[in-house]
This record gives sequence, C-alpha cells and structure tokens, in this order.
Amino acid sequence: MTHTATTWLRTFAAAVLAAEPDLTALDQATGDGDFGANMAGALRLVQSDLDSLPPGAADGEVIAVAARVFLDKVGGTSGPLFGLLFQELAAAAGDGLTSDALATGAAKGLAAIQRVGEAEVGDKTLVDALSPAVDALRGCPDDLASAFAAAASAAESGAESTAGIRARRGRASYVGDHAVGVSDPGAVAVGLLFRAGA
Amino acid sequence: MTHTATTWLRTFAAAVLAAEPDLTALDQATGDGDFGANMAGALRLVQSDLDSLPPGAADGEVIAVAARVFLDKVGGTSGPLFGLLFQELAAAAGDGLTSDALATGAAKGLAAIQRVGEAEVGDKTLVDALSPAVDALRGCPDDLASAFAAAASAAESGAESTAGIRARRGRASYVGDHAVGVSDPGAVAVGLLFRAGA
Amino acid sequence: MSPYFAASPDSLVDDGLAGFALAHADLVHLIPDPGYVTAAAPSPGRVVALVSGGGAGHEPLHAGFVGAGMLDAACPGRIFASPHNRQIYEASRAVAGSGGVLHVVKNYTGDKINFGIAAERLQHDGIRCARVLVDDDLATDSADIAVGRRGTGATVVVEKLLGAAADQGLDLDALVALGERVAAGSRSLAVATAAHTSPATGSPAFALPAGQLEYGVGIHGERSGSTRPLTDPASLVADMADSLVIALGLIPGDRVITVVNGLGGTTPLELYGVHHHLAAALADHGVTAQRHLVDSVVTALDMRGFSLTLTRTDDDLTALWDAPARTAAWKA
Amino acid sequence: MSPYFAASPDSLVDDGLAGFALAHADLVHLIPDPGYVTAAAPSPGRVVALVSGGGAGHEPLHAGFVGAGMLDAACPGRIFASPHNRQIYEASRAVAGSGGVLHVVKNYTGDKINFGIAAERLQHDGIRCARVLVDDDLATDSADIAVGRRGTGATVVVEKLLGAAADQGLDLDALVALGERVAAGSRSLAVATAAHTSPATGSPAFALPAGQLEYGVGIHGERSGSTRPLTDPASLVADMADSLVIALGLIPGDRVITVVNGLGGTTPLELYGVHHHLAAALADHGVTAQRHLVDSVVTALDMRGFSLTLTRTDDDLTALWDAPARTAAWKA
Ligand SMILES: Nc1ncnc2c1ncn2[C@@H]1O[C@H](COP(=O)(O)OP(=O)(O)O)[C@@H](O)[C@H]1O
Ligand SMILES: Nc1ncnc2c1ncn2[C@@H]1O[C@H](COP(=O)(O)OP(=O)(O)O)[C@@H](O)[C@H]1O
Ligand SMILES: [Mg+2]
Ligand SMILES: [Mg+2]
Ligand SMILES: [Mg+2]
Ligand SMILES: [Mg+2]
Repeated sequence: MTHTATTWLRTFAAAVLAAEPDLTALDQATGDGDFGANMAGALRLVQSDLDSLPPGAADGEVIAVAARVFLDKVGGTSGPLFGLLFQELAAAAGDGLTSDALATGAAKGLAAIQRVGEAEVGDKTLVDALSPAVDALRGCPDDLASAFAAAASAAESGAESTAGIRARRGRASYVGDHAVGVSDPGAVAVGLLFRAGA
Repeated sequence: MTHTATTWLRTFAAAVLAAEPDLTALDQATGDGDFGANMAGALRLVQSDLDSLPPGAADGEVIAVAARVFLDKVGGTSGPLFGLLFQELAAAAGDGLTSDALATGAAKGLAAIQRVGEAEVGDKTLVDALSPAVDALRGCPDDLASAFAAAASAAESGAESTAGIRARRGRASYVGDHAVGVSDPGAVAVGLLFRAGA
Repeated sequence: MSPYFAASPDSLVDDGLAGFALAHADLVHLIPDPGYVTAAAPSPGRVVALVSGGGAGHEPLHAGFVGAGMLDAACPGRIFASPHNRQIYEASRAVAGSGGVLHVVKNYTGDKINFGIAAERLQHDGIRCARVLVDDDLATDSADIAVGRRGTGATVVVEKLLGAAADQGLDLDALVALGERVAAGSRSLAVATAAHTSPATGSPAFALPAGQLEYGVGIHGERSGSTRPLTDPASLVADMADSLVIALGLIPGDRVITVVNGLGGTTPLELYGVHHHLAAALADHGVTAQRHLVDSVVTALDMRGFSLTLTRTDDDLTALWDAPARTAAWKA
Repeated sequence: MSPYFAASPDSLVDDGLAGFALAHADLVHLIPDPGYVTAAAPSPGRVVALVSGGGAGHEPLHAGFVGAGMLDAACPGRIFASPHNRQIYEASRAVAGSGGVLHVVKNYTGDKINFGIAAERLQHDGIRCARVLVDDDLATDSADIAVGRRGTGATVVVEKLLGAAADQGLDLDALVALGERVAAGSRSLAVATAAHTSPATGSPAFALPAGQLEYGVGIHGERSGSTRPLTDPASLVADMADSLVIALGLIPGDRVITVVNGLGGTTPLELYGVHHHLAAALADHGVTAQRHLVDSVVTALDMRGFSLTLTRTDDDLTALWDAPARTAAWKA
C-alpha cells in the first residue's frame, strides 16, 4: 500500500508548490507573508526524503517522513502544527492508510494542534478547515478516495468561511479589518492536503 | 539708488523661490538634487537680512548683504560661487549699480568663480551662462535695464545650451548620458539673476 | 528578481549568517546545520545560559547580541518564520550551564510552539529550561487579540539586562523573575510610512498612500489595524510617548530606559530626531530617561518606520544596563 | 509630506543633530550655530586636530566618527550640500592643536571650495592647515570626468587610520603623507537597486525598473553612467572585486582592509552576505583581507545599495586600524 500514501503526499507537494504564490499572497494580506515559502520549502524536503525511502515502505512510514521533516526541519507556526498532524496520521496509518485511519489520524492531529495552539473554530486558523474535515470523516464510507473527497470539501468550505472572519488567533489577529475578506492560508493548505488524496 | 539693488535682489529671490521645484528637478536629473533647496534657503536669508538693512543703504552695501549670506551661511558648490559673484558685484556697485558696474562686477565674479572652480565654457556649469552674460555686458549701452536684459538673454541661451552637453565638471559629470538633454540648474539660476534686473 | 542582494530568500539568510560568522569570528561560532550561533567567548560567571531566536529579517536581532554579557546562543529561522525546535534544542544543549537554559521568547504563536517543543526535549534530557516571554507591543494590547501582545523592541532590553544578571551567577528562577519584571515593565509602539519589500515577491508587502502612516505595526511587516495621516514627528512622538506612559502607569519621578529603534529603512538622522522629540515628550511627563539606545536593532527587513520602547528602571536595572557586553551589535 | 519622519529637509538635519548630541553627550558637543560637532573627550596625545565634514545624508559619517581615536570635529552641511566655510573655519579654530588642523575632505567641488576658503581663513589667523583628499570611487575614474574620482566609502578608513596616527603625536606633514598614502591605496565601487527618497520631493530620486542595477553610484543618490541587469550577488561582488583589485594593482600576497558599506536601505543580512562573497572573491585573487568592517557607515539617505572598499594595508596601517577609538559609530 506504499503507493497510496506516497501518491497522496507527492500530489500534496505538487499542489502546494503550484499554489505557493497564492499562499504567499494570502499570508501577506493576513499575516507576515512567509507561509508560502515555509510550506514550499518543507514539501521540497519531503519530496526528496520520499525519493530515498526504500520501496515497499508502509503508509505509516511514508507519512512519518513528512512528520519528521515538518517537526524537525520546519519552523514558523505552520511547520510544527502540520508536523503534529502528520505524526498522528502516520501513527494511525500503520501498515495501510484506510479511511478509518484517516479519520482517526486527522482527529488526533486536530486535538494535538488544539492542545498546542489553543485555537477554536472561528479563530481564523487552519482549525477552521481541519475541524469540519474531521467531522466529515467521522462515519464516512470505507472508501479512502471518497473519505478524502468528503474531507476536502468540508475543509475547503471551512477555509472559505475564514474569509468572513476577523481573526482572534494567528497573525491575522494583528491586522484587524485588513484580514476580513481574505481566507486563512493555513486553512487553504489543509484543503489542499485532503484534496490531494481525493 | 538703494531701490535698484534691493528691487533686483528681491525680484531674484522671488524668482528662485518660485522656481525651486524646477531647480530641484534639474539638479535631481543632473546631480544630487540639493540645488533648489540650497538656493531657496540662501535667498530666504537674503530677504530677511535685506529687511533689517537701514533705508538708504548704497547699492554696494545691499549687494554685500547677499555676498555675506552666500559666503558665510550657504554651503554646497553654489553657495560660495554665487557668494564670490555677489562679492565682486558689491565691490563694483559701490554707491550705485550702473551698467558699467554690472559689467565689471560680473566679469570679476566670473574670473573668481573660474579661479576657484576651474570650469571652462562647455563644462556644463553656471559658467556657461555667466560667461556669455559677461560678454554681452561688455560695451553695452549705459542703460542698466537694457544691460540686464542683454545679459539675461545671453545667460538664458547659455543655460539652454548646457542641455546638449555631456558634463565634464560639476556633479552632472558623474551621471554620464543621463544629464544630456537637461539644462544645468546653476546656469538656469544665473539666467534668473540677470532677468530679475531687466 | 527582488531588489534584495540575494539569490533567493533562503540564501539571504544563509549567506547573511555565513558572512556574519566570518566577520565576527572572534565573537561567534556558526553551526549551519541545524542553524544556530553560539558565543565564542561566553561570560565566565554564568550558571544559566541565555538562548533566544526568532524569524530572520530582524537583524541584528538576535545573533548580533550573542557574546559575553548578553546571549549564549541565538537561533535564526527563515525570514519572518520561527526557528524549528531542533535548532533551539541543539543550541540549548550546546550552551546549557549547570543551572540550565533560559529561553527569551518573543510572544508569537510559532515561537512559543517551537521553543516549547525544544523545552520539552531538553527537560526530557534532564536539562532545566525556563522561558521569559517578551510581550511589549502596545498596539496588540486588545481584547480582540487572544494571543496577547507581540514581542518587539523590548527584546533587546530584556536580553541585555538578563545577560548582565546571568553574568552575576543568578539561577534560573531568579532570572525568570527578573525577566518577567523587565518584560512587564516594558511597552513599545511602532509606526511605518512604507512597508518592507517582500523577499518572496520583490514588491512592497502592502501599499500605503503617500502622506499616510501605519500606526501600530509589528516587526513582521504586517500592517496595523490603523492608518492615519502622517503628522509632524514632534507631535507623533509625543502621542506615542503619551500612550506608552499611560500603559506603564508612569508618574513624575519614574525612571525609564528608552529605545528608539529603526525598522530597517529609516535613516540615523530620523532616529536621532525621534530621540530628540522623545526626550522632550518624557520631560513633559516628568519621567526621567535614564538610559537610552538609538539604533536599528529590531528591524523588519527594509521597512520605513521606527519603534519606541520604554522600560521602567531602577538603580539595579540601570546597573545591569551599564554592565559591559561584547557582541557584534551592542552599542549603547 | 515626504516619507521621512521630519517636518522639513532642514529639520531632518537639525533635529537629527540635536538628538545625536543628546544621545551621545558623553562623546560629543554640538555647536548648533554655525553647526559643528566636537569631541567631548578628545585624544590627549595629539598635536594636530582632525576635522572633516560634508553634506548630511551620509550618517553616521562624519559626526558618528567624532571622538577619541578618530575626528576632533565634524561639520555637517544640509542634505547632500557641503558645509559652508564658516562652519569649517570655526570648528577648526575650536579644536586646532599646537601643530595645526588637518582637513579630511571628500573630493567634491563644493567640499573642496568650502574647506579651501576655511583653510585660507585659518592660515590668515596663523593656524597651520593642510588637507587630505579622499578620492576612492572607481566609477568616476574616467577621462570624461575632469573633477576626478569622488570620495566615498574609504573616508571612514582614512579617518580611522589618521585618527590613530594623530594620537601618536604625528605632525601635520607626516599625517598628510600618511593620509595621501591611504587614499591612494583605496578604491571603492557602489551599486544600487533603488534610489533614495528625495527629501525635497518625497519621491525616489530616480526610477529604476525592477531587476535592474545601477552600477557605479555615488553617495549623493545620483544615478550612475551604467544600468545593467541585476545578477546574483556572488558574481556581482566578484565582478566588483575584480575591478578594485585591478585598479589597485593587487597581486597575490597583498593585504587589504575591506569595507562592505550599506547605502542606507540595505539590510544587515545582505551586507553580511556581500562580505561572505567578497571574502571568496579576494581569496580567488590570493589577496588577504586582513581587517574588515561590515556596516552602513557612509550612506546616501535610504538608498538600496552597497559599496565595497579595498584599502591596501601593511603591519603599520593594520596596527592603526586596531588602535582603540571611542565614537558613536565606530564598531570594527
Ligand atoms: N494558534 C493556532 N492554531 C492553529 N493554527 C494556527 C494558529 N496560529 C496560526 N495558525 C495557522 O498558521 C498559519 C500561518 O503559518 P505561518 O505563516 O507559518 O505562521 P506565522 O503566523 O508565525 O508566520 C495560519 O494561516 C493559520 O492557519
Ligand atoms: N567647477 C564649477 N564651476 C562653476 N560652477 C560649478 C562648478 N561645479 C558645479 N557648478 C555649479 O553648481 C551647481 C550645483 O550647485 P549645488 O547643487 O549647490 O552643488 P553640488 O553639485 O555640490 O550639489 C551646478 O548646477 C553648476 O552650475
Ligand atoms: Mg506567516
Ligand atoms: Mg547639487
Ligand atoms: Mg512568520
Ligand atoms: Mg550637493
């Protein structure tokens, strides 16, 4: 089942690299403009670490590659938070990434992110995308692709909903009304993550 | 005859203050952009020193006010050079500014400026305006207004001629072809000086 | 290509650090992987090491304040991005004293998280670790901002005073108490007339019409909540000083350390002019500016602006300010 | 209103000087009329006083280098305008030693004229006065430029080395000889990616398209004769270094002092990155960079650019470089 996780992460990496200018622009408008570069730099590292992974590695090992990169080599706010998410997804995936594993990993990842970052839904952070995705995954059919699709749709509308919000957490909280009308880049990236598996 | 020199200098001051943005723009394009502020600052000082001059002061004393301001309170390249010119004009004017005095003072001023600044005609400096003005004043009719007018026309066409030149002296020499097509601000100011008396 | 003299945003940081270490080889050592700087000749009397760090783009903060009398190590992240926890963890391990490590952390979510993970790892290794949070920015003192005030210009003051105290052999608890007192007694406000140039896009991070002032900016080039007409600097500085004096509850006779800090693209003439106006404004309040620093020390790349910091002081703190420090950028 | 934090271009200078004198009252005294700064604690061993000056807008030059070990007095003009002769004359009278006064003059027509008039007046008063002309700018080394090379970044090197030599009690002739040797052994080159903001208009002094480099700018914000595409900094710095090495006729084994100088709007990361590239380029030539300075010391308001200066050195000059100096801005 190596193929599943590898394809997912490579698709996610490609999506982030393609979206880097947009993510930069969103973080420029709502924060400090480093989110695009931070995620792109991380995913380039993930790509090259995946290259040197032995063929036949289990899904959990594959996702653990991303977890290690994000936790140990990527800073910013987004680096460790995505790292926590990947860490839980890797643990849940084990030998094979199933829709159940995705649901469990995402839920545990969300919990870890909230423990560390203390954001609630409505604070205009990636939690606004991840939390509805976790809800959508709960009790999802046993088909990984449709689980990803359901999570992606939920995350994307969660991300869209952040545009209307005046932020209370994250860097957008500093810029007041300037961030209203602009989506949170971290939430958008969470949408890309699930969409990459769909 | 106080009236003559005072009116002349006050008219010159007003002309420079009105032209300050243009002079700044010319020095911006050919040099370092400080000429307008330098001349305007100087002429504001001249105006206020003229205010406190006793009525009935001789033309030479009046012009000496300008000489003192420019020599002792104004820096840059233009400060001392205009100061030298006013110093010679003041000496020549004595009790009354005549066309002869203007011719003598301007010629001696030009000589002093060239001794100190070492510029020749064609170097794209105020010498390109002052030198033809001195020529025009030589053997001019004994009518101060028409002497001023002749000097002004000569200075103005001298100033215009500087636009075509690639500078060898002054700050315009540093910017190469960027200064071609732009008149030298010092030469333009010499035109204003004579025009103010015409 | 951006107007920065750098092949890429990453090499802006990497080449800058390499050149910094080369230029100040007598003061610092650079460990390029994972990326931190240590003092070549740390203070001998310390039992607790001081470590700080944060996104790059704020130079000379923090690496410029590594050396005897200030920091033992600094961890620079990428531009405006917190360092990752491994940088902090390894830097802290490298310099930890018998009494542990104190982290000086500017209050940003990313910095708190990454320093927090590093602290967990250090404690796991049996290394005592504590944190002083710097949160001086008055512009973000608002019920609408759940994350609290940002850490900005006061960071240098905290690093200087804690450094001098660490030199005296203070232990971790005493340093935490001192750091918290200094941080609590510090407030800053920053304004800008032009955004920094984004290294990612090569363009200004935001557009500000001529004659407008962004009041209450941070050090990451974010805009503030409030844009207002640019007034003459004397009254602008007086307004800012009023807010700081009120926020700190200063009364006549109180003493402060002042920092007039350039955000990057501001000229020394302007900063000294601001210092001149600030001195007048404080005198109006009867507050004594006992020590001062006028310099660009906590920058936001090439942003055109400045910040004012006031830190309450007393004889003890002033003595710590006056203690010697030997780092690349300490000049007061 | 311009983006400068100043009520007017004149108050940019006046308030800046007032604040500078206030911030560094232990180091300097300001005499506002006619406008000069003297060392509060001049070097005791001197018989000859060192005086420099020039247009404002180049801060910390020159006032930032007034103090023991460097200048005895500095005369700032208005923005980019030479000081007038009375400033120089009175400053020189105020500090003149038993062996006279040495003027350190950057090679500009206005500076030469104003310092020249002051020198005449001093000699008339019976005060010995001589001049060292700094003319290091390679970009203006051209048969088309009758006025000769501009004085730029090497000015700080000349001021430092002459200051240390004056401290040893050298007389006027010896200082002139030394100054001429240092100036002759110095060349600089400067580049910019963006013009300074004109304090007169509030707009950039010239427009440079993105991705373009002005190669060979001065310190008055003039553009250069040559605009070229901006390349990566390693090859840009290598090109610049090549030209300087050739101009000075340096051969393997020769030793230099290097200055990487920011023009105002350039970040410390960039300057240190340039220093890193310069070290590599000089190593390729077999030239030893024996001492260095990386700082914004000779600026052009907020211009985005940097200059490189190389000064030939030997044991004697290096010892002068290493001698102590106590001024507001000397950091090497
Ligand atoms: N407290 C938080 N909890 C969860 N996510 C957060 C929190 N704060 C910020 N984020 C997310 O981090 C993203 C920004 O990441 P990044 O640019 O790396 O951080 P920084 O704000 O430190 O520059 C935001 O778009 C937001 O989704
Ligand atoms: N050598 C010289 N002789 C005569 N006039 C000169 C000389 N050099 C410059 N000038 C004049 O000075 C003017 C510029 O004055 P100013 O802006 O005060 O000087 P700076 O070039 O030092 O900024 C030029 O327009 C030119 O007319
Ligand atoms: Mg960000
Ligand atoms: Mg000029
Ligand atoms: Mg950031
Ligand atoms: Mg000038």
